[in-house]
Amino acid sequence: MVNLNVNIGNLSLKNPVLTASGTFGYGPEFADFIDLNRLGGFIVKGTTLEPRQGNPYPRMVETPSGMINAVGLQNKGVDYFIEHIYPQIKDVDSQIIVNVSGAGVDDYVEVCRRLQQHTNIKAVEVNISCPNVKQGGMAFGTTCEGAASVTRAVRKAFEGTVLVKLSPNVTDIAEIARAVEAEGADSVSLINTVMAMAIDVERRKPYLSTVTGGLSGAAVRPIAVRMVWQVAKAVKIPVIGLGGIMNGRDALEFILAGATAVEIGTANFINPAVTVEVIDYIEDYCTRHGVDNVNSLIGALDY
Amino acid sequence: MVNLNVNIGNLSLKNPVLTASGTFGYGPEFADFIDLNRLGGFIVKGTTLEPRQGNPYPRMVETPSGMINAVGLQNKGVDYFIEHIYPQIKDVDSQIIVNVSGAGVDDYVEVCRRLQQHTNIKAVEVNISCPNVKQGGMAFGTTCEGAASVTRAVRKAFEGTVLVKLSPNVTDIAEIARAVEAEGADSVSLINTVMAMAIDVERRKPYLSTVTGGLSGAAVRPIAVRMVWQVAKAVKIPVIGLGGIMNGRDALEFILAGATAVEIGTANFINPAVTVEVIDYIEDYCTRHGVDNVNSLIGALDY
Amino acid sequence: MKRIIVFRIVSNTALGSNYTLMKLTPEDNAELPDTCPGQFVQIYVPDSKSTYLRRPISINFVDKKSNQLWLLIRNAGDGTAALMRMKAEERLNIIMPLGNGFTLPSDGERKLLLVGGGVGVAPLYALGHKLVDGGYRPVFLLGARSESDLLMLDEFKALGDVMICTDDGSVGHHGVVTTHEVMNGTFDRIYCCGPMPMMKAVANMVRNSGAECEVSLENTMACGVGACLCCVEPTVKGNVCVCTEGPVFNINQLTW
Amino acid sequence: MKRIIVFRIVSNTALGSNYTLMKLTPEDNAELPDTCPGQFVQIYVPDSKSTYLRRPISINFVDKKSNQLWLLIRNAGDGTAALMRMKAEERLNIIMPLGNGFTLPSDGERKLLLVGGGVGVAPLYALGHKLVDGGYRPVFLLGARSESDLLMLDEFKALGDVMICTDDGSVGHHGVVTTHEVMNGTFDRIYCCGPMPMMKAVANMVRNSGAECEVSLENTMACGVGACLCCVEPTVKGNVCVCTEGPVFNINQLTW
Repeated sequence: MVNLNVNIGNLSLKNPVLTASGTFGYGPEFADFIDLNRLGGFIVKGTTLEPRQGNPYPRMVETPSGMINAVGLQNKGVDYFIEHIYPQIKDVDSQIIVNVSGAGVDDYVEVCRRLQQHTNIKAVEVNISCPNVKQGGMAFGTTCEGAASVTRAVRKAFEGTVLVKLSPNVTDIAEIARAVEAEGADSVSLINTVMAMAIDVERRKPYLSTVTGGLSGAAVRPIAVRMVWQVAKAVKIPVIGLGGIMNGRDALEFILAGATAVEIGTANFINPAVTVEVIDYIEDYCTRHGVDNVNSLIGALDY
Repeated sequence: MVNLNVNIGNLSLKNPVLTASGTFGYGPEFADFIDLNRLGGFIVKGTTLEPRQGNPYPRMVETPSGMINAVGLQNKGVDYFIEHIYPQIKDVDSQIIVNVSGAGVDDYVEVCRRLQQHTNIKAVEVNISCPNVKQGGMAFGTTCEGAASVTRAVRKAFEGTVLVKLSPNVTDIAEIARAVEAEGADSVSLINTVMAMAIDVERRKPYLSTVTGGLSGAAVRPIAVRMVWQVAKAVKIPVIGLGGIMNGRDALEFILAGATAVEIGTANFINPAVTVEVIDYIEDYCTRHGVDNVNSLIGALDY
Repeated sequence: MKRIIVFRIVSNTALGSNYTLMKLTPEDNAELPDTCPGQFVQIYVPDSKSTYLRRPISINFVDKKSNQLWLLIRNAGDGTAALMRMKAEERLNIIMPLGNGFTLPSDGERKLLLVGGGVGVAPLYALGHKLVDGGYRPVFLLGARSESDLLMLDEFKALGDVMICTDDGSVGHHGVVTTHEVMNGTFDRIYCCGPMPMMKAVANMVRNSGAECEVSLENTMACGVGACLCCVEPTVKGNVCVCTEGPVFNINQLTW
Repeated sequence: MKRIIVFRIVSNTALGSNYTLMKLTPEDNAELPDTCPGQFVQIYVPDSKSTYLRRPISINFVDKKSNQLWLLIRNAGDGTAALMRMKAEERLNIIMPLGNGFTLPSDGERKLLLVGGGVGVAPLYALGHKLVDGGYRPVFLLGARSESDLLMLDEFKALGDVMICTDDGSVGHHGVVTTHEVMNGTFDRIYCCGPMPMMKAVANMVRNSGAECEVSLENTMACGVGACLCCVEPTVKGNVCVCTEGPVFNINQLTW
C-alpha cells in the first residue's frame, strides 16, 4: 500500500494530483468521465469579484504539441460561484481550491474574504500570472514587488492555505517565488501559460482576437520542469508543478524535479479521464520502484 | 519576378533566409543537400577565442515538437575557423555571418577583431544568449546592462554589420532589444533557445549531463513569434526572427510579425533541404498574394 | 451521459477526393448511447504529428440496427486528413455525445426546410431521418461549391424533396442557397448547417418570416465539454460555449 | 554523397513481437547509392505524434540485385514502434548513407570475429556478406536476452560459423558474450555492435589481445550529418561526432 498523501501547508491532499484552473470547469463538467472523489483536489476556474465576459472569439489556436488561449477570465463572479456552484461541489470528498484573480489588490482581497465564509474552501490559488487580461494578472506576477503586494494582502485576508500561481514570463522565477514565500504564501504553483502568438499567414491576421495569448500543453513542459526545479531549490514552501503534463510519466518529472503536487491542465481537454490515470500511474510507479511514500520522490532527482 | 532582397544594416541579403548558428555546421555539411549559393546567408556555428570541448554527453533530448540541447559551444576556436574553414566557404555566393561567443567582453572583442581581417566576413552575430555555458552567454543577455556592455565593445571593434542574438529567458525582451539598439547594434536576432529540462523518470536522472539545456524546435515557435512581434514594435533596427521555423508558412509568420529576415535552425536536422524550400515558398507566396517585394510583408500583420 | 468510447472503423469510404463517410461501431460491441441529430463527437486523431487536440465532428447518422455511428469527414487540415486515411479495423477514441441537437417541430409545424452547405449537410441526414420517422416530409436545400462537393444525395432523396445549388452551376441552381426559389416559400421551421456566411445569409433572410430557424455553429474548440471556454459565441445571454449551449442555436439567441 | 531519398516499403516483416525486418526500394527506382557495412540512415517517421527528430537506423543489408535497402527495427519507443506498424507500399523519407563503415581486414588478417548483441546484429549481416564476398570465413558470436531476440539466425548461418549466447539460457550458451568460450580464441580483427555494456566488456577483454577491434556506437543524435554536435563521444582527439567520425570506432580511439 503506497502512501500518496501530501500536504500543502495545512491542506492535506489524498494524492498529489490536482486539476489546473480553467481546464476543468468547476468539476461537474467531468463527472461523466471520472469519480471526482478520487482527485487530490480540484482548482476551480479563475474567479473574480464581478462577472466577466472574457475576450472576444476567437480565443484559441492549436500549435505544435500545444495551444494558445486568450479566454480572459470569463466567469460569473464570486457571488454566483458561492451561490450556484459551491453547493454542487462542496461535498465532493476532495479539496476545493478556488483560483482568484483581480484587477487590483483590493479585488483579490474581497474575493478571498467572501470565499472564506465557506468551510469547504480551505485554499485559494492567487493568480498573478494570467497573460490575457489588461489589468492585474501577469502585471503583478512579473515583478517581486507586485507579487509580494498581492500575496501580503491575501495572506492577511484569508486564513486558509494560500497558493500563489507564478508566471513563467520572467527572467528569474526563483526570485519571484522567494518574494512570495517571504510574504507568507503557503505554496507556489507554476507555471501559468507562456505568452505566445500565432498568425494565419494567408489572411495575415493573428489567430486570436487579442493578438497574443498563453501557450500551454506538452510543448511547454520542458520549460515548466526547469522552472519547478529552479524554484524548488530556492524556497522552503511546497511547490506545485504544472505545464504540459499529459500522463503519469510527465507528472513524475515534476515530482522528481521538486514538486509536492501537480496540476493537470490542457490534458483534460484531450483525455477527460487523464487525472485518475495519472493517480493510478503514480501509485503503480511507486510500487514498481519500491517506494512506499510518494513524499520520498519529491525532488529525488539523481544528478 | 519577386524581389526577395532584404537589408540588415549594410548587409544585403539576396533573400531573407539564413541558417541559425549551431544548426548548419559551417555550411559544407549541407552541400550534398542544397546549393549553398541559394541562401540569403549562413550563420556559422558559435565561435570562441579558444577551442572548446563543449559539455559532456548526453547533450540532447527530444521533447514534444522540440529538442533540448546542451552542446555548450563546442568549437575549434576562431583561429582554426579562419585558417581551415573560412577558405572553404569564403567564395560561396551568399553572406557569411559568424556567431561569436565569449566568457567575457574581451573575448568577444578579440574574436571580432580577428574575423574583421577577412573581407568576406561582413557580419557577426553576437551571442549573448547561450544557456549552456557557465560563463558569459546568457548571463550577458538577461540584463540591459550586460547586453549593452557586450554590444558597445563589439560595435567599437567590428566595422561590419553587428547582429545581437537575444535570449528569450527574460521578462521584457523589448527592453533588452532597445538597450542593444542604443549601443549601435545593426540588428537583433531572436530567439535563442528557451532554458528547459527533461527527466528520465525510470532512472530518476536528467537526460542531459548539464541538467538544464536550451529548448528549440516547433514547440517554441509561438513564443518566438510573440517576442519578434514585441521587439519589432520596440526598435527601429531590423529584426531577424527565429525559433521553430519548420517550413515556409512558419517563416512568413515571423516576417508578418515584423522580421526582416529569418533563421532556420532545428528544422535543418529534420529536413536538410528545408532552407531552399522556405525560399521557394516565400517567393511563391508573394506571387500568389500579388506582392512584388518581400519587404512589403515585413510587419504587415493586419490586427 | 457523455462517454469515452473506443470504436472500430467498419468502413471509411471516399466520397470524391475531399470527403469520406466513416462508419464505426464500439470495439466492445456495447450499445451506442442515445444521441440527437445535431450533436457532435470529439475524435482523438492518433497518427497526425500536427494534431494535438481532438477534432469535433458532427454526427451524420446513428444506425441503431447495426449499432453504427456515421461521420462525414471533410479534408480541412492535417487532423481530418489523417482521419480520412484511416482504414477499416483501425481504432478511434471518441467522446460522445456532445452538445445539444436540433429542436424537433412543435405541434402544428409541418413545413420544414433543411438547408445544408458543403459538409454541413452531415447532421441534416440524421435530422431528416428523425423527421421522416416522425411523419414529416422535409424539404432539403443543399448547396456546395461544385457537383463533387454534394454529398449523400441519394440518401437525402430517399428522405424528401431535394433542391440543389452549386456555386459553379455544375449541377442544380447556379448560385448560393439564398438565391434558390425555394427560399421564397413559407416554412414553419428552418434548420441550417454550413459555412458561416451561408448561415448568416439564411438567418438574415428568414429572420422576420415567422419561421423558427436554427443554425449549427462550428466555432474552434478545445475540450468540447464546457471547460476551456474557447468556443464561445456572443448571444443575448452573453458569451456562451458552443460545445455545451450549442452547437445548435435558434437565431434569436445570436447577435448576428 | 548523402541523399534524401523517398523509399517505397516493399515489405515489413515481424521477427517476433519486438522487431521487424523492413525492405525498401527507392520510389523512383533510381539505383541505391553505394554504402559500406556499418553505415546508417536517418528516417523521417511520418505518423508518430511524439517523434520530432529522424530516427537513425543501421543499414542491415543492401541487396544490389533487387535494389533494396534492408533495415532491422527494434521497438525502442514511439518512433520505432510507428515504423514497425508501417505497411508495404507506404513511403518513407530517408537520408543515406551516413557515417563511416567498418574497416575491412588488412592483408594477412584472416581470423575475424563478429560479435553482435540484440538488434546490434543488424550491420554485421551486411559486413558478413562483404567479408564472405572477399573470401573470408567470419565467425559470428550473437548474443541476446532470449531465444526470441536472436535475429536472422538462418541468414547468419549461411555466412559462417555462428555461436549463440542468451542471457536466460533459452538457447545456446547461457550467459553474456564475453563468457562464451570463443572469446578465448585468437582473432586478427573483431567487429562488435550491441548494447554499450556489451561493447565495453568486449573491448576491455580484447584490448591487449593484439586483435584490432571496432565497435559501432549509437549515441543519441539529432541531425546525423555533423551539424548539431549532440552525439559526441570522447576520443583521444577530444569530443567527436559519432554521426560523422563514427558510428564505427576502433577501440584505441575511445577513452573507455
